[in-house]
Amino acid sequence: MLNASILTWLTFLPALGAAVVMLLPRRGRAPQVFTLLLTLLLFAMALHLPAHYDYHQQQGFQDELNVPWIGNPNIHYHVGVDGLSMWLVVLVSFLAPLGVLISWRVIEDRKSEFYALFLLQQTAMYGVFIALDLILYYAFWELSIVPLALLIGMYGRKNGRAAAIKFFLYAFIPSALLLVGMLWLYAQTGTFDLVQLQQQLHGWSTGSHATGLWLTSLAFLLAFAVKVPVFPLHGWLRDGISEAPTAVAMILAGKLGLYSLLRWHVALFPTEAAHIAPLMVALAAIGILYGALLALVQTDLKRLAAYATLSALSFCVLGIYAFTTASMDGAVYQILNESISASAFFMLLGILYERYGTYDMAQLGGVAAKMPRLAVLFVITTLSLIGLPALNNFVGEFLILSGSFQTHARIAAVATLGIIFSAAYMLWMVQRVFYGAPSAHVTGLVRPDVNWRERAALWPTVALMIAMGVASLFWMRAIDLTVPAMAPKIATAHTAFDARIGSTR
Amino acid sequence: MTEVSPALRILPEILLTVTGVLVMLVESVLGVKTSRKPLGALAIFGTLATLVASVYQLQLPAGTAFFGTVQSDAFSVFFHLVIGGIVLVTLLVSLDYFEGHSSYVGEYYALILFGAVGMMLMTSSVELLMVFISLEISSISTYILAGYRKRSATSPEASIKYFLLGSFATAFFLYGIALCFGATGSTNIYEIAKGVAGGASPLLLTVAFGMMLIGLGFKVSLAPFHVWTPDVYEGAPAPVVGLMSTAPKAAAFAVLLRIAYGAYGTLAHVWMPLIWILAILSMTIGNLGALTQRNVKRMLAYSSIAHAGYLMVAFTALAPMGIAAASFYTAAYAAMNVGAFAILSYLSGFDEKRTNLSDYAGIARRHPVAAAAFAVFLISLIGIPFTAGFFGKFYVFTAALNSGNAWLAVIGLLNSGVAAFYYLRLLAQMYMVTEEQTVAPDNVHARPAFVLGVAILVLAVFALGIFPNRALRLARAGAATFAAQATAAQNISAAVLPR
Amino acid sequence: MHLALFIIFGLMCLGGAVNLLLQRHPINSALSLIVVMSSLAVLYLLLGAEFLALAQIIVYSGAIMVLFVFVIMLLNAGEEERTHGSRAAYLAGIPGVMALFAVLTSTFFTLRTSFGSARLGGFLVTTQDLSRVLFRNLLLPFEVTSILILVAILGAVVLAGKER
Amino acid sequence: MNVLVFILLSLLKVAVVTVIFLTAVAYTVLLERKLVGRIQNRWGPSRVGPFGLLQPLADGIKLFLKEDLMPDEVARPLFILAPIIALSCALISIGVIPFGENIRWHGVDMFQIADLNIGLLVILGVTSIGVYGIALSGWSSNNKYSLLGSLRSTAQMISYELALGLSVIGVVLRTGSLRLRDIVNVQNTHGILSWNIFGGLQLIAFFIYLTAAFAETNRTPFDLPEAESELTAGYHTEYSSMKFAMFFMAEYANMINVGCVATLLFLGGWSSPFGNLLPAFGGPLVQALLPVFWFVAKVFCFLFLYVWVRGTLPRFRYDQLMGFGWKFLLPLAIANVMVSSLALAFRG
Amino acid sequence: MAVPIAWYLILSAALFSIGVFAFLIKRNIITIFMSIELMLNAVNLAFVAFANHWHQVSGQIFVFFVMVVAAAEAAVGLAIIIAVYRSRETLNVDQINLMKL
Repeated sequence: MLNASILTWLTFLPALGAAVVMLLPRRGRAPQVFTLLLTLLLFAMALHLPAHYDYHQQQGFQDELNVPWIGNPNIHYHVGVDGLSMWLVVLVSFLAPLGVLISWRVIEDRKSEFYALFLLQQTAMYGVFIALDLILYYAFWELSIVPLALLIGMYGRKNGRAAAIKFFLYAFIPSALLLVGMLWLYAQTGTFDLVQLQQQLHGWSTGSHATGLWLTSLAFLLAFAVKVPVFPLHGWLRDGISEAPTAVAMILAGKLGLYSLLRWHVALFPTEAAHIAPLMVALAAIGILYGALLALVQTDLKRLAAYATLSALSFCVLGIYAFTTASMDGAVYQILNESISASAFFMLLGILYERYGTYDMAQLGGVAAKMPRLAVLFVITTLSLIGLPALNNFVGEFLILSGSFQTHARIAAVATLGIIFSAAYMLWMVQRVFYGAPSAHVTGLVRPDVNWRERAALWPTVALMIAMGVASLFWMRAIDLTVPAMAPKIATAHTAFDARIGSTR
Repeated sequence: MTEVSPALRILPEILLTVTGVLVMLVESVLGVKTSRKPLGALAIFGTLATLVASVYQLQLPAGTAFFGTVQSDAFSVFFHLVIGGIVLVTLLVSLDYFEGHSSYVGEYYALILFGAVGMMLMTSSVELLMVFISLEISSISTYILAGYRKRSATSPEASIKYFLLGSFATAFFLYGIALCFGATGSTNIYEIAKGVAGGASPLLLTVAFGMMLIGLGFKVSLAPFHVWTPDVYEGAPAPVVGLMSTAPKAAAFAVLLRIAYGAYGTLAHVWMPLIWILAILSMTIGNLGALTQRNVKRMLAYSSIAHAGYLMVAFTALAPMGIAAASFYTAAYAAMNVGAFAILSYLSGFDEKRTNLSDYAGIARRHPVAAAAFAVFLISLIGIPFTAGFFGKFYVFTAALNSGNAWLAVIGLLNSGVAAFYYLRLLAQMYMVTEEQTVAPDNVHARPAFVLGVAILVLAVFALGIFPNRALRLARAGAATFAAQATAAQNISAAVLPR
Repeated sequence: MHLALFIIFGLMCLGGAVNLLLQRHPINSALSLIVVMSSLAVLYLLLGAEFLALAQIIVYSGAIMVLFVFVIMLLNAGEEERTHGSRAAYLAGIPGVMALFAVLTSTFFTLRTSFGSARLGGFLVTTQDLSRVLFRNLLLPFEVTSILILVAILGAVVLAGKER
Repeated sequence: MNVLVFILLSLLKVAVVTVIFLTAVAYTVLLERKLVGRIQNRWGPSRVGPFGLLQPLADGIKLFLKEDLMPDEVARPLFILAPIIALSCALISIGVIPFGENIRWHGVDMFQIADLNIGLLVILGVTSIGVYGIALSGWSSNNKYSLLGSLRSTAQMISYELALGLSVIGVVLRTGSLRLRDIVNVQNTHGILSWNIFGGLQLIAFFIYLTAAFAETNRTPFDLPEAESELTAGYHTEYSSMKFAMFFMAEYANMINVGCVATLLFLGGWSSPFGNLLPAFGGPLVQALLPVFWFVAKVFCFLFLYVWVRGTLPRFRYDQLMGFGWKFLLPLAIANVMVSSLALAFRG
Repeated sequence: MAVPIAWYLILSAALFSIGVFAFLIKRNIITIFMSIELMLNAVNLAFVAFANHWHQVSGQIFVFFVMVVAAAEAAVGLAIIIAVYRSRETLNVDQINLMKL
């Protein structure tokens, strides 16, 4: 019984919590405490999913709930998780308390609203990951935009409003096309259900609906690619990330779009996805290099982080559209890794900013001497982001690159350059900020090192970086069961090689 | 067909009329200085009774009365409920609005009630003469209501513009009716349908439809007949704008549905392209116009043009689906737009001192609850899921796609993307900008009636967005009456006008 | 006879309408409109609508237009100023009106044979005929008209009245 | 041939009626002057002709020969048009009024110019057009007294027209026709008892009609438009000579019209007050002319009443006048319509 | 001699078009309003003509209702005009432009 309703509870508890937060007294720490407790509870509940995951079930979804919502058009409240979404749900639950901890003292103005919106976007995230009905999915997808935009706008730095509107429009307008595509699908098939759609669309790529299907798949792709973002569509990312408060920057990019690409593009339109794959792979490669190169020349830490994020996310895109078992597994794994490491990175940047009031590298320098603990955490995170073996990103990046080498060797080679660049700008950044002679700005201010609360937020991520780098198989089990099945048939030619790669891990 | 007392067919209208007359009678015995709130309460109770009566009408078998001039069916009941709901909320919201600012408050309630009678009759009449008369009742009362802030310079101006263009439109609509009459020899919708199906000159009928479309296009402010909308909405008192941007439009759309599908069903291929053009123009002009506005009321005016365009998209869909979608959309649009103007009226007061975008800077801090409600309505206007606006658009575009108008849906949804920008600008202004001390500190207090009205609207927005089933069923039942109309036309032929 | 009357009063109608357009003083326009309305009354007579003809005179010429003239006098509306109207009115208006006229006229012209013709006494509606339809088949619209008038009265009071 | 006779006879009829009517107008003026004189304990005109009977002629010549002044700043066409409208409207009404029994000679109705199905409406319609004469005269004179006078007058006429129109509805309901002959025919069975004023229970309606008619003709006690103490001569101010004469004639013609209509509607028209009590006597000529006598007698009574009222009642104040019209007369008229229709409905 | 109904209709179309045109180019509110009345009259003529064509009484009754409506509109419209004049002292539509169109 719990299995059937756990996802629903997980999804709607935060929304309920948001309402409670608004009603709590505004003075004091009540909103933080309440939100922290709630997110911890959610995390505990989310852990129920992997704990009871049935690894014997090869196909389909678990913890499913499927009840009619609206009679006509035929919309169901259909939720469930598989190996792909389960970890994402856990990931979201894991990051939420950290976000609360890191915002603990940063957000003082309009606190209740902040935590309410934070919880609301939590609902939207869960919803996106567990929805198996297109409309339900779309509802949460759209819903996720509003709280994020508000959070950026209300709690952003200087140009928060512009960044928020930019983000919203970038996300919203392609969504309109997505909706058209969905409605077209419904008009043709009479269902919004993922599973039924997959079955019905089978073989349509060559049938009379080929053109419509092709356009629909493009509409879907566009909406998701913007949200990732994929290379030419990343206009909102820099402002969004550099303006967003830390807790928001942690969840802004990546997960939703990448997950959607896999679930609703690759898995729903395998043939069309295979057709567009070369383009996507190329764009991913460009994104990797472009992000990395721009990151090299940034002086603002948040902007550097933004371009680094673009570069890292492009890796995931590359992995997905390379369409080999290894690359796709790697891409999914990399989503988790990237989220964790980038979150840690953003939290650290947030702490730095809190201490010194700037993201400008020129003003920072020699921080390590002042805050050794922070420096340690920072370096570990940096190494993780660079892809140091035994840390989490290495596994993902390696799988992606090795997988994509088989299908797109030249592009993969180019992408490898990206890793080198990333090592360059990250290390250079660490060198400029933490080492060398302390700048006047830093010496002028006496600030405490990371406190217990920040440590409580940071150490779990570091622990996970290591755990995921060392014991990747634990996570891979569920992913491996689900993700390769999503790949178009085109990839089967490489099964033999994949098997070999698979055996190495 | 079982015999139903004719009075039951127009029971809601009768109740509302009686209430209106009572309001006027009581007004005349109240002292000059006495508060007019009891009259408002009376009007509210009358409206409630009307709503109950409308619901009761659902139990009657669909049928006509008074020699085939009015018909009560699920379709009319749906629109009765929408209009009744709008009126109810408008009354609640404006209970304190005019108090102490106008010496004609009692007349205000009476006008709203009588106007509602006209609108309701529009939705239930199947005789174009009846439509015309009730259209005029609703129009004239809204012309007057638009000019209610007599001391301001803009309100009479709004009133005269509304009046002139409205009457202009009426003349077109009337010419359309005349041509219809000329083509078929009758002004009864079912008789016209018979004429359309066989015999009558399609040329004359098409011209007639064109003229009626122009007339109704003005009334519902479709582009290119929208020129009056921004000015009128800017000048008229905010609660009135909430009313007149929704209720008369809902009624006019109901009429248009009855004419298009009820009478002109078989000529759909002829009028469909006209509707396409109007839909695209309205959506585009409305949204682009709204983008450039600095005045919130004008912005919402352009947005209402755009929404009328979305609604027209539903017209292009096949009969039952399109009708249901259009009906649902009117309800959804009513909930959010009345709400937006209600909040506007609350924040800017009778003097309308807070109408520019910049006046809303940081409102969220000073009036957090009002701002939150406004945000809900705006988000619904954008079309974010779990709100009425989303499902409204969803059904409209589903209907359009089902009938193969994918390109129309694409244009529409892209438009709604553009639309998001200007709603968002206002949202951003409220939430993300720190307050500039441009507007003097105001001492607006939310009265219980106002809070109740807005609460009803917020609930409606969410109810239609999360559990739209019930409303949808009713809308679909209404649409089904059109399908059954072919048979009804035969039953009714005995009762129509003698030659 | 019929034809002659039609031509005379039809031309008076048109002349009055054009004069309304050309005159710059509102009162002259109003008088032209009265001419149009009265000529129309004669045309109604020709078409067998005798009651209507008189109603036209009483209601339109005798009541509505008096109201217009009254207001013109009350506000002492002077010569119309030749300000530049909105250019859109000219740009879109003139072709629009042309198109409207062309459409209507060509429609009527195309269908001219099917409409037949009217002769004096061919179709005469007596007051009894009228009332029989009005108070039976069209009873509801008739009753509802009372609400319309009520609204109009309210409106006149509200708008023209002074704030107390 | 027959048609030619018809046309000739009709034209002749029109000419005769017009001459008689205008003469009657002239002598109504004399009547008034005489009567008012008597009421005020003086003689009135008595020098021109025996008992002053040629006085109207002298007045007419004076007015015709006077210099016609036309002020510079008037709106010329309208200034000239206004009296023409006023007089012609006053003259048109007589065209539909029947003076006696329907007696035909060569197919021509001898005592009525045109017998229309909607005669009553024609009279109401013409009356309503008459307002323009006054409205335009005031406006075109370009004079504040004229304008105010005509504004007052117009408002007054519009206001009382409603009561006037409503007051005749009871009569029409009883008859079921708008043809004036039908209306009289209903009343000529039992003499005075079947007149509408008694038999048709239209006493109140008669009162309303009477009052409204006084106002419509701008007569005392409702002659505010020309209240000389405040507005000099009201809308007449700028008029002189022939044009003034036209207004003057129009006023008295209207008085006669109103009297005729009142007679037809309420006082049994040409029917004898004794009904069948009086045995028929005399030849066909007497038979034909006797009703005309009754008709003229009744109209004369009416005119007498007009003058009598003028001689005795003071003038209303303007707000009293409007209040009386809207707040008393109009509701009374509506009540009368309701009561009459209910009574008719119960009677069967 | 009979007159084709179509002539009446064409006359009505002409009157209507003149009304529309006057509505567009006239600059005095009252005159604009009068052109609307002209349009309504044109419609009435069409109704009467069609009533003659179909030998239908209802066509003529329509005209009554139009008259009533026109009267109601006139009452309200002129009241609005008076209200506007009170606040603006002008009847020129080009000067009644506090709000941009």
